Amino acid sequence: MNDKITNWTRSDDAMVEAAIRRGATRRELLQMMLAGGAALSAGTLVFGRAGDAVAATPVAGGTLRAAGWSASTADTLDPAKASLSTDYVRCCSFYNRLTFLDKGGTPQMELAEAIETKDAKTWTVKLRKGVTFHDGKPLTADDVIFSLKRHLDPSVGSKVAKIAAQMTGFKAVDKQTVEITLASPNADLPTILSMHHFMIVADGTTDFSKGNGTGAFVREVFEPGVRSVGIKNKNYWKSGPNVDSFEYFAISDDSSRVNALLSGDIHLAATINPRSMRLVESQGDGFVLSKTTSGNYTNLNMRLDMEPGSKRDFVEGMKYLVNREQIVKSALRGLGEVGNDQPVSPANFYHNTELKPRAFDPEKAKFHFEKAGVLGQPIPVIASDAANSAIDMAMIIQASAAEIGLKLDVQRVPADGYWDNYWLKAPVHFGNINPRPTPDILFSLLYASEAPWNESQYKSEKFDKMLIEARGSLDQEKRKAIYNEMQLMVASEAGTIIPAYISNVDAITAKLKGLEANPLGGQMGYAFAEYVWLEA
Amino acid sequence: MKMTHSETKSARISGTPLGYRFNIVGMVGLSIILCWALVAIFAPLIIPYPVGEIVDLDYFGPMSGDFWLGSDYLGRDMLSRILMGARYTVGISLAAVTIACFSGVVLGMIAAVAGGWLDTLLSRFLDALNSIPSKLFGLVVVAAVGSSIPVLILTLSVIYIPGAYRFARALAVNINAMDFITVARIRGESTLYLIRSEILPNIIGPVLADLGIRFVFIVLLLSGLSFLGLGVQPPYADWGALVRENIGGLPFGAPAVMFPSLAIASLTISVNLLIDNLPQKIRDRSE
Amino acid sequence: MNNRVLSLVLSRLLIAVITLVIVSVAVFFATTLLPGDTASILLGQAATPEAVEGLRKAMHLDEPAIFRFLRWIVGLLQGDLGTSYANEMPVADLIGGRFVNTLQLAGVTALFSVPIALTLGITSAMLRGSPYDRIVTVLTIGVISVPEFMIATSAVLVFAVYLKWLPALSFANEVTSMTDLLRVYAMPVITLTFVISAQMIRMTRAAVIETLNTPYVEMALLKGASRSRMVFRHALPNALGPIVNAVALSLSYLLGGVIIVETIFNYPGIAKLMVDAVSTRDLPLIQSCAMVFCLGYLLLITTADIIAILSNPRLR
Amino acid sequence: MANLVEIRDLKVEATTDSGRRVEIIKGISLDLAEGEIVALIGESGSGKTTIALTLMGYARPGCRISGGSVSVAGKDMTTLSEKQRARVRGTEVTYVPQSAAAAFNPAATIMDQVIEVTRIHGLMGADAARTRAVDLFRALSLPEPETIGSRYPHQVSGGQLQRLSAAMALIGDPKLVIFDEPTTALDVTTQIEVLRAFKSVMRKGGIAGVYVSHDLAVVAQIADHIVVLKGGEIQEVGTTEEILSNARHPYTRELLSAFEPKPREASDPAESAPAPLLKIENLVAGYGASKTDGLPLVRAVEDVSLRVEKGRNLGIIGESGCGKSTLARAIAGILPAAVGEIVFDGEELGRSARERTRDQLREMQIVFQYADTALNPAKSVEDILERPLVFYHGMNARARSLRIDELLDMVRLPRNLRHRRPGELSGGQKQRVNFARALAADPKLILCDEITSALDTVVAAAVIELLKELQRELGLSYIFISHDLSVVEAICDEIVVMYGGKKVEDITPAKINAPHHPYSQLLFSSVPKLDPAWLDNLEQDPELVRAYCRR
Repeated sequence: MNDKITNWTRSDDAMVEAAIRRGATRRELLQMMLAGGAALSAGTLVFGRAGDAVAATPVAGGTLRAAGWSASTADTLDPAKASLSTDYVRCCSFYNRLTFLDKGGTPQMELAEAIETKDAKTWTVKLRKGVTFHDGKPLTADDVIFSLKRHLDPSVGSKVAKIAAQMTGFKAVDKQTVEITLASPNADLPTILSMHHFMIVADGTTDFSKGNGTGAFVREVFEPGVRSVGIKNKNYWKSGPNVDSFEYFAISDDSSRVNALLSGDIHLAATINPRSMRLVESQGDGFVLSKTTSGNYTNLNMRLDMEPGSKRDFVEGMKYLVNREQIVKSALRGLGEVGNDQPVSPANFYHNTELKPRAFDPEKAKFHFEKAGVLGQPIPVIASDAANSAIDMAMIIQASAAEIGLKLDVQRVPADGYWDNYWLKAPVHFGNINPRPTPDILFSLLYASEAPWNESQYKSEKFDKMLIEARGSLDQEKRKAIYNEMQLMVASEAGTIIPAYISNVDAITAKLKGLEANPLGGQMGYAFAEYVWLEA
Repeated sequence: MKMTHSETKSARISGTPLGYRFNIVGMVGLSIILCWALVAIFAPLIIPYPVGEIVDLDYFGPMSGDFWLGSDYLGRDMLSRILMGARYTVGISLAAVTIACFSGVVLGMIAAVAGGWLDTLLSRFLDALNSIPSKLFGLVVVAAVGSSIPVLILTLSVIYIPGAYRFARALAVNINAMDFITVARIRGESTLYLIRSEILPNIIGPVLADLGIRFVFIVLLLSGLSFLGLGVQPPYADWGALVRENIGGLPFGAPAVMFPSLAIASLTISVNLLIDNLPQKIRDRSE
Repeated sequence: MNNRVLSLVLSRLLIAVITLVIVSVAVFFATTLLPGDTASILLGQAATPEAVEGLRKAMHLDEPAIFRFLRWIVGLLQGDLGTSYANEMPVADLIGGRFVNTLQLAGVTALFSVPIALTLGITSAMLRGSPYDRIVTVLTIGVISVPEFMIATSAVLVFAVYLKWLPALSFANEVTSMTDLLRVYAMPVITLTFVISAQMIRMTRAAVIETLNTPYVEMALLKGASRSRMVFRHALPNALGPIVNAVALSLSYLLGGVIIVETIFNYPGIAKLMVDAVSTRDLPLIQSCAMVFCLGYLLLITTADIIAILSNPRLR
Repeated sequence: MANLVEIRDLKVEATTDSGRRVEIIKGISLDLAEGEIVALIGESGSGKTTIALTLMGYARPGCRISGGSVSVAGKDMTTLSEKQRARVRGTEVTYVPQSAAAAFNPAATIMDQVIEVTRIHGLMGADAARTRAVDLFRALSLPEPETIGSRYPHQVSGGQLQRLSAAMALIGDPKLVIFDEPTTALDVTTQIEVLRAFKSVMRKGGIAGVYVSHDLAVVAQIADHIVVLKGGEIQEVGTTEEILSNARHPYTRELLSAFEPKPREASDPAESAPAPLLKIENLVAGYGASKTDGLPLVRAVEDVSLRVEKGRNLGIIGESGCGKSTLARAIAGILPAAVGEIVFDGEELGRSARERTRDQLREMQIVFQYADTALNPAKSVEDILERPLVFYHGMNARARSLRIDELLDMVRLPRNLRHRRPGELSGGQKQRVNFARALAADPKLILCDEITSALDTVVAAAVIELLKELQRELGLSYIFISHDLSVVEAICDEIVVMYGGKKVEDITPAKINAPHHPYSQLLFSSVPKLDPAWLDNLEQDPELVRAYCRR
């Protein structure tokens, strides 16, 4: 994910420098940028950028306290079952993965020393030596095989069973090397192995509440739905972690989470609500906002196989009806980037920059709706707080629809059991997709004809063939070309509207240093605990 | 020491027509309720902007010429949202509190008069209902019946029936021990008659006061339930929901969060003031 | 304890058992009505049919709900609350710690709010009809009509963010010294006092006014007793029954009703535990929490009745 | 020696619920010397209690002293501040309440309440106060004076409580004691005990007293001179002898006449004994769970049989606790009898009211003692009377309104009373409405359960007169239950004496003054006569007293 801000020119840069020297308050800064319509690119620590001239040297010590946004009795330290950011952060602190994605989105080696393949079908993984689990057991190939194989067993209830299904064969060549064979060639295996669910656990573990991994912290306390505390792993094979202990819990109420940060009880408040940004800014320089656009989005799905989605003109009309700029500005408070109705976000290397987002054109939308004959009768639109900002987006679309005589009946349903009862089932409903590192995963999960989460029932053989072809080829240029065309097909033919890629904003105290953006999500791809440090 | 009236001479002071004595506090309460009721009825005609339309560039905007009560978190006009919200808060809460208190009081009186196994059965059942948390109850209703305004009203009333029942039953048990009930009973009167015209007139005063308090709790629970997705559908919102969704503006004292709370307070206080100062029928008629 | 109170306690035990049975059956049907089950909810978006089947078999959720419920009841009779579906931990451990926290918060709140509510109720009864009485009435109504989360959030904003006097979060388990206890509990207790005191004030006022009009209070006046002596030595002991009942009802709210305070102050109590249990359809946990709420409620009203009997010699 | 009490042109005002001010005491003046006892007498509503209370500078809620002066031992109570008045109450002026049972705080022991005056005013140490109290108990001839103090009010009888309240009044060595109808709620036999105790203690201490009552005979025993009140104005003042021998004011004469036993004009000669209207055979009734043999745990009525002839009255007399009310409730079916038959007008009645037909219920009506709880306070007189008319006779609105006017005339109540609520009527008026409701059902038999004991003598006499007239006009028959012999004697053809749940004796009016059962003799001899010396030279056989009368 590059630092380039798509339409940010040299002169803008100078302007920002001058403004800061003049002592412009943050508020003017933001105003200036918004007015200028500059789409802030992913991952730039805009506010901190001008300040960190001197090379930062980590400071050891201190207890790090951070708060996520949701926790319940279903919290778990089993990487396969991890479902929320809270679980990911805890897994990152207690376990390690074979690879991890750096700031630029390219996979780096972690527990693996090297991962090679000739035909993208059989891969050999050489493990790092001298790595031990918290209980002293050395890391071996059996642990890796156990950790990857268990995703296939349905009783584990793994979240990435679908993705892991392609790993059909495992062989322990020797104590330190593992050979993985795939069902069909897939060049993205290193990136896939960097996902949180593929953390490496000790062979034969059943009780995961111990958190026995190779990670930077050793579990001291774990109370699901309450909190977790980890202490510094003395014999950690990597340098760090800088802090002595790390306490993580969740405060589900947005304003309370921000207030906890502002009153000094916690050092990091994850995923703060766009509306609380102004409060953090009003507190002056004691606090910093760290923004990452990582490819998480809330989308409006219209099932093409059900009324009214089955009418082509209705889908077309809706794509013109969605006022993407207003959604970004009002619902997301500027913390997002206008989307072009396809899942691969600008943060991703394969993002198709030529595919311009559909302009907001109510007249054309009305023309399509008249052709489809849907004006007048109420069309139910299911929205819920389970998909963040869905209800705000629904109300904005409802307002612009009302102006041209289209009656959208927004139905707010409980977040409880939303994914089970309404998502993928209601004719017109909102969904929310978490970031995935590669287009291949996104397309095979969401848009392939047999995809498990095909939200709009988009079926196209051509698309499926292109997907398989791109997956196997090692030639980057060819892959990029195919993915570009696939993005174009999804944007024009599928029944999903992706108004914007949502930026995730974490608020931190100025004393917390070393936090960087990461394509896998906020809080530095949920692995911040290992890298950050606390200044005095 | 009773005052025998026949032979006392006295100066006739304030007695108003219709034989009722009104006091100002009660009247103030009544007028506030009436004006909110009017707002609830004529809201669609008097709101300056459509409720869902985003009209203000900024969010949590201050009170200004074109947005009398400022703008909310999305930039919609607060005045129109409060006026439209009146219909839900006033309408739903009044309906729910009347149903809850009516059924609670009637069940309470039946239990007191009938006594015996019916009394224990009702009491135990309603005690049990009382300990089921309202969130679980709300979710079950949404799951079983889907959400709509009538369902919301029914859910709110069922949650508050046990309280009204317990209160009314305690009052009715005292009245039930009086001799005039025994006289009516051995006359062969039916339980229904005993309740309707012997017990109810004697407990209507405290029951109304209890209704006032319960109304306040129902207004607040209403916002909790619509937060669950039960009842008031976007873009409309009851006052409690308005406060909850604009809580972000609290640090700046944004009008968007202050005015809905003031609206709720004005409604609840006026209802209780009216109930505490109901006009008394003047019975002191010296002809 | 003489037989009168004993017979009351025994009859209340019987009633408690009946009510508990009704509650558990009602909660069972309510939960089965809810769509989806723990497996599908845990899998969330990844809930493909086979994955859900596999997980369900692993958590032996495939048995019909009624058998699981009966097995849970049998376990309950042997004192075992069963294991939670969501995280395979024994329900007793899950509830144990958090129930102590809830009791601590409820205790501190009661210690703080009951005396205040009683004094306000008694004084406004003593000076009934005066401006003070009217102010107290209007204030009580005004205070309870402000939504709970608004009171809590404004308290946090003022005391924690701007003034930085008190911590925004109240962690029960870090309390070492007395000052810690005060700082940690200050705001949640203030918020809860606002919410539960209204009912107590109004009930106390009504009960004291009723006893003030009795012949024996007039007799005390005619013996030259001062106003306060009349209220505290004569009116109050006889008004204890209804007052204690009102206090019990208000305190029962502190068990299950404090979900908002627990969320805003991140206080690990059982109200939030119940909400989590409901959202993950965790049957044993829901049942156990419902039992705890019901027992707490019955315990409170029974103690209230016992106090009422002990305070009234006629019944003792 | 200056008078202890000088009341000059006292006026007291009361405000009604409509804010209208009504003057209830219209300028009265009164003097009382040291050690003297004056009696304030008049029917209820005449303002006698209000005047007595002004002596302590106290006015009941809603009333206000609006004029004149009340000087007690030199201090004018109307001008004192509340604090100064409090200091005087309990030390110089004390009050003995009407119903001691209600005036004792149920939650505190008797001793604490008796010595409370000394604690409030710090007259003496706690132990000294206790010994003083025990001496007073012994002086008031209370049983076990040492231990009675430690009990609670509900563990002691009404008569004993009344004497304890006197001890409470005397412990502060007051100069003036106000007795507010202390014996009305007591049985005749207990009343003698209490009066004797009061008289001896007051005479020994030489304390002045104000005795408020509506019973001339009781007042005659204790007061030096009497003030007769009506409607808040003094009708007549005089020494006891003057008032008794030649009362001048018509109202006083009316009070006196209420005492002469009215000769029962011989009722029509007993025609051939027709089938009895009501026959009761060995009836047993009681409370508590019925034991294995079907009999209730506590048997209040034991094996009672009696008959009531058509058009004739049966009196049931006995002290409180003798089971007469339980018997009445068993007959009416409110409290189903455990054993026994009830035959009414030839048909056998079901034991519980629910098993009886509507007509059977209509023909037998019951009238309760306390009209306050027998009439629904929230309904107007009109509604109360209308219900039986609609329920039994299904009359339409016009017929009902006419019938209500008839009923009100029958019970001598002004027709415009129909809009009033029971709360606004006097005791006598309420009892007449109570009675009118019974008549509305056109019954054959009316059970009167102590209907006059809550009323003062003049009103009671009027109600009895009314009963007799109605019997003549409508051919009704009554079962008249009371503990007051003079009332029963005035109306009943046949009298049954009950004691401890059993029928002790059957007396016809002719043999009224020669009962042969010992208990009846004791009972009949305890009724106070108008002669002031009656109490002093009344000797009753001590064993009889100890055997029958619960002290």
